[in-house]
Amino acid sequence: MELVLIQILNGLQYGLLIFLAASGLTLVFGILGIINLSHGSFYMLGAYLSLTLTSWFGDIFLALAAGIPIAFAFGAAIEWLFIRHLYNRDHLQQVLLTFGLILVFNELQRILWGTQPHSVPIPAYLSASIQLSDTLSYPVYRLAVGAICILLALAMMLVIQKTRIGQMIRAGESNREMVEALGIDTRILFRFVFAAGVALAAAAGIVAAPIESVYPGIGERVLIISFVVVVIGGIGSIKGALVGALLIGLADAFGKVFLPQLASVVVYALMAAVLVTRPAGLFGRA
Amino acid sequence: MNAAATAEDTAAPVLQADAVNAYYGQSHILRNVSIRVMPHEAVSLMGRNGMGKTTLLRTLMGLLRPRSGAIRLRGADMTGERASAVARAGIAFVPEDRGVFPNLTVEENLTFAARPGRDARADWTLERVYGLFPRLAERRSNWGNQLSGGEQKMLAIGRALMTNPEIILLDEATEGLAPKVRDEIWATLRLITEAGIASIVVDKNLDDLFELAHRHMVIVKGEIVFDGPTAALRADEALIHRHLGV
Amino acid sequence: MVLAVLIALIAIALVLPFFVGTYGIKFTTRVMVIAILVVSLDFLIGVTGLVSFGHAMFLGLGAYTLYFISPKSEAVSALIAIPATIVAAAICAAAIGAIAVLARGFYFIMVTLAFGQMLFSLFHDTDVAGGSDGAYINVVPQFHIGDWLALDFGNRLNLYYFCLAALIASYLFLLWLTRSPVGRVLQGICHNEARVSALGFNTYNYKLLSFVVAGALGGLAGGLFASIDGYVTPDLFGWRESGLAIMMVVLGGTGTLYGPILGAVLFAILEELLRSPAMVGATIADHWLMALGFVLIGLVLVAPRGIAGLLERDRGGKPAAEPVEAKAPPARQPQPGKELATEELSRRFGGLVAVNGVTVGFQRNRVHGIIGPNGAGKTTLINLLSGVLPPTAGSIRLDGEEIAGQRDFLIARRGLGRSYQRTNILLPFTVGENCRLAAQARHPHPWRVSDAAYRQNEEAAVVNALQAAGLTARRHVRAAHLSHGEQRQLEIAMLIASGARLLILDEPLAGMGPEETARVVALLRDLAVDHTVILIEHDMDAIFAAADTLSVLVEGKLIAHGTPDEIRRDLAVRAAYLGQYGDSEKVPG
Amino acid sequence: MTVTSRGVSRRRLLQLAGAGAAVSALPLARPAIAQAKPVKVGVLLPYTGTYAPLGEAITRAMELYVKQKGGSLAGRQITFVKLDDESAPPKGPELTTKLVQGEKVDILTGTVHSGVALAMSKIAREEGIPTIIPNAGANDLTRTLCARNIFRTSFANGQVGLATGTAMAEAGIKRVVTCTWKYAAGVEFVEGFADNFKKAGGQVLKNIEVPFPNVEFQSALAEIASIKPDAVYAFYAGGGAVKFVKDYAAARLGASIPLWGPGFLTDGIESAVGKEGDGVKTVLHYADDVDNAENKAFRKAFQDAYKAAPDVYAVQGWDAMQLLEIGLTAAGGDAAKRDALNAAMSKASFNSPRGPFRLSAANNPVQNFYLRELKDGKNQLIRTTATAFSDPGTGCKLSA
Repeated sequence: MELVLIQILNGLQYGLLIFLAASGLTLVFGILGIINLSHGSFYMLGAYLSLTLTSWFGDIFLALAAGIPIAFAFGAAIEWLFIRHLYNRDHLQQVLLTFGLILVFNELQRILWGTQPHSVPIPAYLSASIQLSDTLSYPVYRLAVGAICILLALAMMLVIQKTRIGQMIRAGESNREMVEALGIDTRILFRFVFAAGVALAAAAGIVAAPIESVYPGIGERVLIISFVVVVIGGIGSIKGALVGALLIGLADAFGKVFLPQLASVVVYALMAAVLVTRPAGLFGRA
Repeated sequence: MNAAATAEDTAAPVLQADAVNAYYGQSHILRNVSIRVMPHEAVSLMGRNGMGKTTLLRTLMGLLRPRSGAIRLRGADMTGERASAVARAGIAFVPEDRGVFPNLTVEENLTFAARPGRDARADWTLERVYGLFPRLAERRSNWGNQLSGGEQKMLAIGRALMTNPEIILLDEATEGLAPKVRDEIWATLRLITEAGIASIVVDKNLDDLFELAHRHMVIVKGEIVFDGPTAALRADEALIHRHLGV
Repeated sequence: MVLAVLIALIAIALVLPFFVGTYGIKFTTRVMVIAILVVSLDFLIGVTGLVSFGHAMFLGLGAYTLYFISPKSEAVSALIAIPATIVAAAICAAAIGAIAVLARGFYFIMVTLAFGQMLFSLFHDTDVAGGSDGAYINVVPQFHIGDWLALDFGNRLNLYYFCLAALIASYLFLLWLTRSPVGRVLQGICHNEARVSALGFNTYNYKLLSFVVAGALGGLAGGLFASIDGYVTPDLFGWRESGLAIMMVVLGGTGTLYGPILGAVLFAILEELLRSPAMVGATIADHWLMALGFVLIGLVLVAPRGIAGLLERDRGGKPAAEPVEAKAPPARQPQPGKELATEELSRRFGGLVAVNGVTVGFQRNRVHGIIGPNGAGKTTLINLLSGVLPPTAGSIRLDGEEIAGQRDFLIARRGLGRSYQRTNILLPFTVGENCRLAAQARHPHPWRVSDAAYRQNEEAAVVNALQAAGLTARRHVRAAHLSHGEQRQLEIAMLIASGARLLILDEPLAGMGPEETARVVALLRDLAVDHTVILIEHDMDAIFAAADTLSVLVEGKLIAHGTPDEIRRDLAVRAAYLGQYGDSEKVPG
Repeated sequence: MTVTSRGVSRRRLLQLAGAGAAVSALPLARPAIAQAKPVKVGVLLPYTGTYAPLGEAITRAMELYVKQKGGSLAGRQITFVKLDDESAPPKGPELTTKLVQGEKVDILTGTVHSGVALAMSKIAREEGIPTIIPNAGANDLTRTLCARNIFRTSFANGQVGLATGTAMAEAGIKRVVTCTWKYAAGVEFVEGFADNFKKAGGQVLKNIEVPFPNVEFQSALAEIASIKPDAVYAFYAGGGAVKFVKDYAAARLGASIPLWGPGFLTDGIESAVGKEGDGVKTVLHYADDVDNAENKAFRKAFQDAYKAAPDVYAVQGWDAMQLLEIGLTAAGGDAAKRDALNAAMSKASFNSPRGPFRLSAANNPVQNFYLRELKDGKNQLIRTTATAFSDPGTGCKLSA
């Protein structure tokens, strides 16, 4: 029973983290129609930004505050350089170009940060652990990551629900042409959305760095799992991404304990099952 | 209002298209279309389905790039500009399907693209739009997809007004609406015209169009076959029968 | 040009072993094996339009099949090994495809990715075959004739030429299949699945067939791949290998079959080149992955259609010459069309009743017009008649048989053909090919690889259809190059060719110029000789001229049905068109 | 131990072998060069991906050794031809072939990833080329798949496991939970461990296996906490090891359940885990502070050359060159005399920075094992737990 509770906690925390990464992916996919294979690279960017910025500023939260705008600007630049050429291209070309980006980003990472694994310190005030059983404690920072993810998710919902830019994004999702006809330059809107997607992935990477450690290729696992989440939730649906991410988090946590032999199959089997019963995902518009 | 329109007749047109040709893929949809709309003037655009009415409006709006010809707004060349630039320059578009954003509330639909016009004193505000359509005020926090067809049309018109345009392009102003709602829309369009906003209105109800607009254009197979005042059109029964009636 | 490149490639491949060392031979063997995988993937992606992100799973399945059937210390016969890898992969492809093909578009990409990853995990995490480190095949396949060792995969040259032959055979097989009746349908699905389905083909079966064929050849590639070094590893299943295969397809040019082969060659050369300091300098070689990344990005931006796109710049021929005035078709023998009747037919969408209790009969060998204002439910009505939508209530009888609720391709097979509001033809096909595909719908089973049995009948149907539609002179022009009016004519020709005896046409005259309109009206009149025709149209002049009966639909209800004269006099109809309000209100939606 | 600098490190280009760079790598049409040739050493190591730091350390040590000898061994100039194997097993055979047949190297060295090494060794056996494995620990390489021309200067996975099992039993531990990635190396490390640990009367309560390369360990930790063993034996490496050690510390399990493992659990990640790694006990065939002259000289030279401290991987690379020198000397500098070369190498015995080094009948190192404890960012030597400890070489048919 205790194990079950702990696994729920683990599943939720892991799920929230991948939600953050997947929400950017689903946003970019839903509104821009771009299959972005390089999304994992932006998670990696976040992790390495976390490494560098934390060493400069001494605190992970300052790194988060500084890292998000950096990632945002980086995302805008990438959109301008590469992604905007893809809007009217088919999915295959998007896949090819963003795969090329992965190779470039991986190599840039190697040049800038080297190949050693690194770790990012947890701030002293969050380094405590909460006693869960007589032998096991749950680290406070993990709870904090869960909280940060919830906060960022709430902030994102707030932006999307309450601000003008959020209204434009929602409008763009349902009727791109009408948005343009109302005087809003969708080129700039799209750049913003892509950059926001990059910033979200990077934010996930930044907060995850202290518990994940930072190493080359950190983004690839996140990429695949994010795609799984997007597909389960339904393309373009933030709500779907949240539900999908939590489902995956819990399935992963319980799969490991109860079906250890098939733990890595569970996630994909879940996705296949969802697609067979609901071909457009849980919250997708078919 | 008649007097105003007459006085402006000598002035420069607010919107002008010269010899515009437009295509969808291989199909030649607009053939050498030339139109002009004067400030404060409501003009009707008639023709059967598939004749190019919507395409003309979309081309004027910048949603479809003409292959040749020129489009000018108050003399400024808008040919080939993005729709967003055209909109900011002062053209608003109310599409046939209304284009209401289903996942935005009524108020959000109205405000998110709001923009001051050239003459800030006379600007359309939320209050003014709600004054025009009290029903929208009642439903301000409803989602776009919770509205009836008529309410959606009102919202689309209100949203266009909020951008404080020089001219509004209205596609199928009242199609598919209940009679009472149609009356309401026509009344509103007259108010808007009186407020000094020019318009091109597409509809199938000749009587209402005759009441609203003083100049009419008939488009057949992508060509403007008639452009003239109400009396001239009324007089041409053959034209009405051939291209507009049963 | 293309043929020259291919012949040159084969010639080079034939003599290459005499000029390069053993490494060169092995390297080229590997490229050829990958090319088999890639060309089979192109059959899926480019020909059928199914983008699989898990195609490498068949590489893995083929490789592991060879591992499983190879005895520890002796060679398995190539005569067994090669068919075994193909069959094993095909069986798995059938099982996986049965589920995967249900998904569409991006979801199909993800389902195939998921299956690939599942298989990867299965072989990586369990001990079924050596686990994560992979496993050896100690002796690769051989083939003995008596005592003579006819073929030994352990011999580099043997394997080299075998792989070359396998590649050429795979390419020719896929090319033949693509050009066969089956391939015609698959290409049709790629460009326009709805159209193909509406012609009466069960597209699910065809897509599954394509998945199995591609998987089987992927398995062949896997078996050969494992034979090169006698080593198999779970990574063969992984998404990276699948991704690389897609890269090569796109790099080479999708849908061309030969392009992806060039893509595989180019990719291999690029990889070799970029990591050789002597060729590109130490800095680039050190960061060769980045260089490769930039090359890929550049290619996407500069050559979106891949190498094949560069080779055949003018693919698709010249734009059509000026339309040729079709001669009046010779008179055809009158034949009975089909008769259609509905009773209390209704369809709801949530609160909206789009079609409301329509009872109407359409007699055979007449032209029937359906008119009504926008939103009146006309298109919904014909969607119900053709099986695109199931009705909420009511019945539809085709020649007296109930068809309400049947799938569209089944209704199509009963002789009901429909056209769409937006022209719905296969643009990359020629006029003749479009009709040929339609004619094939008379025998729509997916295992039809040869036209032989039906050639005469179907060729006659095509000739007849082209003649009836006035397109005989345009037979070899690509549909994309037709004028709008001709495209609509072609759509009608396809319906005729498909053997439909009842044609439902959605706005066949929309967007036509006056001359084109006149031509198509004449065509519609002529069609009634051997068909029943139902059409929706807004061009009142035309429809009053063309139709024998008119049905007027307003707000989902049939408000009038009769001859054009009767309709012209009907008050309710006048109200619907001339600005006087009708009695009914539209349900808010 | 490796010093890792936080933040942006200086861009470091891989040093490219001077003369080796002149060799065209294109497979097609290569003119044969017939001159008095240097001995070409093919190096197949990962320079990108997760294992890149290991590849780098091994390369550095090999180059340093040759450089110290004036660029030649046994009087023959040495040229390195390096290839990045990306730790991708499907590419293993191809890249090995490229080195052996394309580049015509005389000696083959590599690699880190066991899957790639198995692919490589298959071709090496077929070609008969003298091959030195400076890291990959797959048991089979020096058990069932052993060969006269294949040598290992690192370890067999099982060998390290066996040594650790003995050490843990000696420390009085009775009940253990093991924890590893579900892949071949992990399984071998655990099997070796369990063999010796059970022989010494210990009890393995549960094997927890996490799918590779999953690094979500919370579930495993929760299970460990619920089982409450005397100790945990864990094998992870690289980023996964960092995460496991840190998660273990964060779960406060260390206080009641000590964490043990083979040395790879903590090697190369000392600074990355920081204080949270304190108290982790590992057993390995090397420790930074092994007290012998060779180690001191080696560490100083490496530090001077690269401004970084060497790690166990560097030692393995270093010894690969020591071994090669012995072989080449015996063959009179002629790498073509493969029999002489192989024979001399398999009988080689020398002083390594890790202590006395010789090879077993299966050509796997017979070496000391050390118990270390991670403290203050260093794996501190506690004691030598086994001397001249050999892998059983089960299934190898070579005789000494």
